[in-house]
Amino acid sequence: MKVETRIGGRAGNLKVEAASFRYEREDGAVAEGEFSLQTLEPGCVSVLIGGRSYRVTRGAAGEMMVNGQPVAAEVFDPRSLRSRKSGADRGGRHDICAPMPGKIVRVLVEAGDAVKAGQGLVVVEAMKMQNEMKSPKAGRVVEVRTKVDAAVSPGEVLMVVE
Amino acid sequence: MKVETRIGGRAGNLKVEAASFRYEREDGAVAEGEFSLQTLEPGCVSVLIGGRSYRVTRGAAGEMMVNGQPVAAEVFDPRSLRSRKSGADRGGRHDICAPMPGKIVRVLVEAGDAVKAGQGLVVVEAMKMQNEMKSPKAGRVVEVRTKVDAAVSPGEVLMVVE
Amino acid sequence: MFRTVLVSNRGEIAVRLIRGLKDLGIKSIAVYSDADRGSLAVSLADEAAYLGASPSSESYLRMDKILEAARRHGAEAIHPGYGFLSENAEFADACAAAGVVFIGPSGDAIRKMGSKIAARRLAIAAGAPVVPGTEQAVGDLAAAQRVARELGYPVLIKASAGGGGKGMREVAREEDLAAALRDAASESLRAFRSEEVYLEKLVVEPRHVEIQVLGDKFGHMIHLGERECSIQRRHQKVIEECPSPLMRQNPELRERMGEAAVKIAREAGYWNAGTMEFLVDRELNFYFLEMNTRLQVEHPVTELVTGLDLVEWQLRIAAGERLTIQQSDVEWTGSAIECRIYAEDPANGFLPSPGKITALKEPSGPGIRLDSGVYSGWTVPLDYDPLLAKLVAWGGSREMAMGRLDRALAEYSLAGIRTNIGFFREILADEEFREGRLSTAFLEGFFERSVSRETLGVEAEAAAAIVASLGEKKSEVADSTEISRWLAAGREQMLR
Amino acid sequence: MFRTVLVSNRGEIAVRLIRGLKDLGIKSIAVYSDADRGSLAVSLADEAAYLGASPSSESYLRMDKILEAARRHGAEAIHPGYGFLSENAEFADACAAAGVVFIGPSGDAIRKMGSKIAARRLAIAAGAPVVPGTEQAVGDLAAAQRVARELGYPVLIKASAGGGGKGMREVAREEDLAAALRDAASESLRAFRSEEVYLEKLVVEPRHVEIQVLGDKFGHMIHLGERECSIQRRHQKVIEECPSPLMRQNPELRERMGEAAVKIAREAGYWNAGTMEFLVDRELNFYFLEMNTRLQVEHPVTELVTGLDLVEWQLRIAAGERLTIQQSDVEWTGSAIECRIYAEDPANGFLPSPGKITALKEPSGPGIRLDSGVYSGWTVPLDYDPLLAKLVAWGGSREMAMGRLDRALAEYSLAGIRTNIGFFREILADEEFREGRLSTAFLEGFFERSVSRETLGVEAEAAAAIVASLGEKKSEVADSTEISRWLAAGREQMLR
Repeated sequence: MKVETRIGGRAGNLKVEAASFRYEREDGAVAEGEFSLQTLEPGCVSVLIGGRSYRVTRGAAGEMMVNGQPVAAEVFDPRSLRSRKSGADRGGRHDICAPMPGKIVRVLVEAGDAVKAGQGLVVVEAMKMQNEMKSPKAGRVVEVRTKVDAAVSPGEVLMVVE
Repeated sequence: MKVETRIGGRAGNLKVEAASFRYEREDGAVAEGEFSLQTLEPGCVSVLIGGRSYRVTRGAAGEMMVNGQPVAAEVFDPRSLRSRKSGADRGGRHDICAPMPGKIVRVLVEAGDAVKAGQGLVVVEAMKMQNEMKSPKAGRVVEVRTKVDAAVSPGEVLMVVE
Repeated sequence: MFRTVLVSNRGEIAVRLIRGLKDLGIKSIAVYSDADRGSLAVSLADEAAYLGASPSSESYLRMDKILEAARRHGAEAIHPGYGFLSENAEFADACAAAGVVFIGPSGDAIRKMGSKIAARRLAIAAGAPVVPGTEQAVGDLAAAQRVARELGYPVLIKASAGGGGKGMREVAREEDLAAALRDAASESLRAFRSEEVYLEKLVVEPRHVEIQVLGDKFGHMIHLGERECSIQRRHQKVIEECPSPLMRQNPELRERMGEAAVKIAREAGYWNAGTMEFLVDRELNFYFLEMNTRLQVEHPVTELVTGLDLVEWQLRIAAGERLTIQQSDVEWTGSAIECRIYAEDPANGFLPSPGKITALKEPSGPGIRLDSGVYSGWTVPLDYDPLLAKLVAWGGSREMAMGRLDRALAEYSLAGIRTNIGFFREILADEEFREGRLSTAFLEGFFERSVSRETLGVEAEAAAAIVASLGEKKSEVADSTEISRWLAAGREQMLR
Repeated sequence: MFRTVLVSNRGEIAVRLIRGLKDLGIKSIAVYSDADRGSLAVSLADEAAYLGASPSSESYLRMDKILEAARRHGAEAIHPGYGFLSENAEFADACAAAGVVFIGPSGDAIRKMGSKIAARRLAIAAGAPVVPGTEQAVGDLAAAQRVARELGYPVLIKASAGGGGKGMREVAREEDLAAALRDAASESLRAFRSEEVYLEKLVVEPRHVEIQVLGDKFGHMIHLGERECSIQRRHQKVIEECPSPLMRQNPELRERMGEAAVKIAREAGYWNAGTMEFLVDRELNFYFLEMNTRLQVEHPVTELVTGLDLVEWQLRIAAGERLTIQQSDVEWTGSAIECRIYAEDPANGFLPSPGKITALKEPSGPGIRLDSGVYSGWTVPLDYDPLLAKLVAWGGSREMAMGRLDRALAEYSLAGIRTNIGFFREILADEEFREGRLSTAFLEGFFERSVSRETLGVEAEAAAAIVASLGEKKSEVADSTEISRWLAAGREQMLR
């Protein structure tokens, strides 16, 4: 089995055959050898490599914890290599996305308003923390897709600035 | 829904309709009212009855823990009421059963031996604890179904004394 | 002593209070909103009363419903915890009117000390030094601009009724004042139901050191020493410890600050547990900042070092018992450090991360105390504070406390949502932290120092990759089956 | 100090030792058998070495494999924990020969104190009182019968190399002697690889009180006070506490017993941690019983009350550091009580109950220390001791320690196998226990007193019945679906 990897923000690849593996990172660093796996609880696996012990827990989506240290970890089949989404910037249009699950507590602009770079656009609140989304550039609000008291999910587009 | 119950060794019955229940024990004690259920972890449920809080965990087979207190709890459909096994005593034949998962460390008698009541027959060990199974009566060993070093499960018949 | 006490709070502090009641054989009544029916507090309490919908304005801030629940369940007293109604004088009065004991100071004392502006005046009357600032709530923007110019920038906006960094904003330049005022007032309104804010001179890079006081209704008042709470992010405490590393070189400072704190509390006719917050500058001048007229989040560090149970004493004092401890009885042994485990994402600006906890293994063992409000399977609601748990380590020395804390953090696995658990391990590895060179600016410096943070080793990355390759997003069943298959294949060839 | 240490043990003590190593920044090496590949100890250690098949004779008792693992992983020292090779002089010698430090006393001291018979002689030489009995291993049955008649029944058979109740039998009548000797010798052979047993007069209803000693390699030796371990079942300790309730009325007894213990240890040229076990009769006479030349299972109660970390001191002393604590520095604060959580079935003669733990929520919070070796999903092997975890509560008073312990036990949910968790709550409710009237006969009396044990209330039974009716033996998925359906049905009608 061979997969492309992206661990802690760096690309690499992993080959696994029976109880042997070879992991190579884009900077040339390599780890290889025999390994032993043991599921502890669901989502928590003990990995032994050369007698060294790693407790790997699946954290939030796309994240692992290794001995308590979180690390972004993704693998993909090389034949169906996913491209990273970059919806935030498409030909001068900027999507303003909800950064976290929460509720809209204030909408500070209307469609058609001219805005300066860094100007506040909308305030999202979750867990008693208010987060003001700011305009990434000077321009104009072309669309407002949310309203006060709306519940939002992370990544949801709230407005578009052009 | 109506089921027969056996809780803490006493028979009773339970009727449930939507969020109401009525539980009556063989000694006439009754609890009834509204209840609210909430699964916490798999196997662990919070039950509120009249504002009182019960944390119920499924323990070992046939056992519940209520607020940390273990209690034997079984329910059965009244139409298919199970009869309790009493395989230990069948017309003078006594099955000598393994009381726990373990290993046979000594077999002290052979088929055909005459035994006294209380005489040691076989020694089972688990978790460093040896348990000598004794004859329930004076009689004769008619069958030995195990041998030294055998792994045994709880309830497994090791010998028969007649 | 009381036989039945209602806890009008939620989360980890409700659990801590319910445990404290059980320890004394007192019946505990939890309250809950829709979001909290499945909370740990409800399942641990003897009884539980439903309050209302999830927003706190419909539940944990509803005095009428809480008092009705207390009546219905026969509670003789109410412990308000921290936040919510804990520093609300009106609630303390309403309890008294309903014949239920409010476990805390009198409504009068809350009024005197609960407003930061009133507390300042009182501290000045008691002879304690204070930070320069307004004595009254600022009115409009123009008035605020005038005051800020007088004090000189940087200034700090604070909510009069506030605490825990809510409704607080640092302002370095006049052009930022308007937005900061608006945000602070709005946050304050939501959190404390009061828009009142005031201005203060910002003391640069101070330490935040607070003193725990404890007094009975007969005028006996002592202090239980300090907690250093300098490590804050956006004025929200993150790590607290006792003793303050400052006190090692300056043992007389604890005595001086303790005396000042006791004087202020006496001046206010205060009883029960309370905390005086001070800023300490580099020359070891200390300034009274405000009083928290309730139990603090970080009270466990004081409990571990003094061996006293603050909740037990709160209950005894509220029940009219005498505080039988004299100042000279109080001893501070070893060192305790607390980490506030938040549902937040350090890799993404520490944004809140509510959601379902899918797996959890909590740390334990020598020197570890965990006050947690969560369990595996619990959905952390987005309606409340992101505090999941407090992890506290005690050791005979600060070094041992740090060692144990780091070990416990490494053991702490929590999946499904993001937390700051890993972030604490980075702080514990920081030289400035280890040396005890702390200030409220600590984290800014830390973020700069740690730009090139050490990543995992290549072999640990490989371990993560191997587990990730077992099937990201697959169900647990598929996961463990696949592992079994691999294991079976690998077992014979395995080098041992 | 060492940089790398191997822990040649398993279960909760391996976890406790690995934690202790991590606390000091020392690299920890676990060892494991087939049954323990998935153990908590292996997953928490920095490194792990495979020993062999599950039976301890193939793994945890294999000196050769353990020393080879130490060599391969660069361990400078080995901590043996308790049980297994911890009191094996040959192993201590083999470590020394291999250039690895054995964390414990010298092989010579183990020889002197490890054999109960040799230790008796040494105690007599040191002027300490001992229980009447044989000075040598009994030979055949005839010899044993002769000795037993001389001492007068009841007598006690004990394994010379033993501890923890293994290879021990009480004999009340001569006709039971043969069977008891056979069982004791066989159990001793399996547990300690020695068939040697001896006889002692049985002191009736004594208290079992032991003294912790600690000494360095430079001749400095102190004691850390007592642990009362009277509550035993089949000579296996079940509950331990410090201070002994005896010491409250007799504070000078601790000093006298402590002095005797230190004298015996000095006589043996002992260093590192060790424990002198004594019987105390009703007239407060104490008799030296035996020495355990290793860390005790119940060491946490001493740690909680003295604030000292015994494992840290074991490591420091083994590394050649001086013990810097003087006898007068040692203080005993508050009260600590430990429950040994066993995989056993109290409702079925306390038979072992190995198997898979399907759900686990461990207690935590103020005053609670849990040293656990298990997790949800772990299969408790049948090859080893049934000890799952040690739950220890500390409180400012014995009453508070009991309150916290009871609360923690009530929070402890463990499903899949049977344990004695509920049994401890019954003991905590017992008047004799609460009053501190303890003896090694405590449990016999307790079982008689509690014949008509209080059952759950009828409403709690109803709660159990409701949950049971959701589908006994059904999969968890079916279970929670069914609950959801009920919830949906019930929600509208619910009285709130």
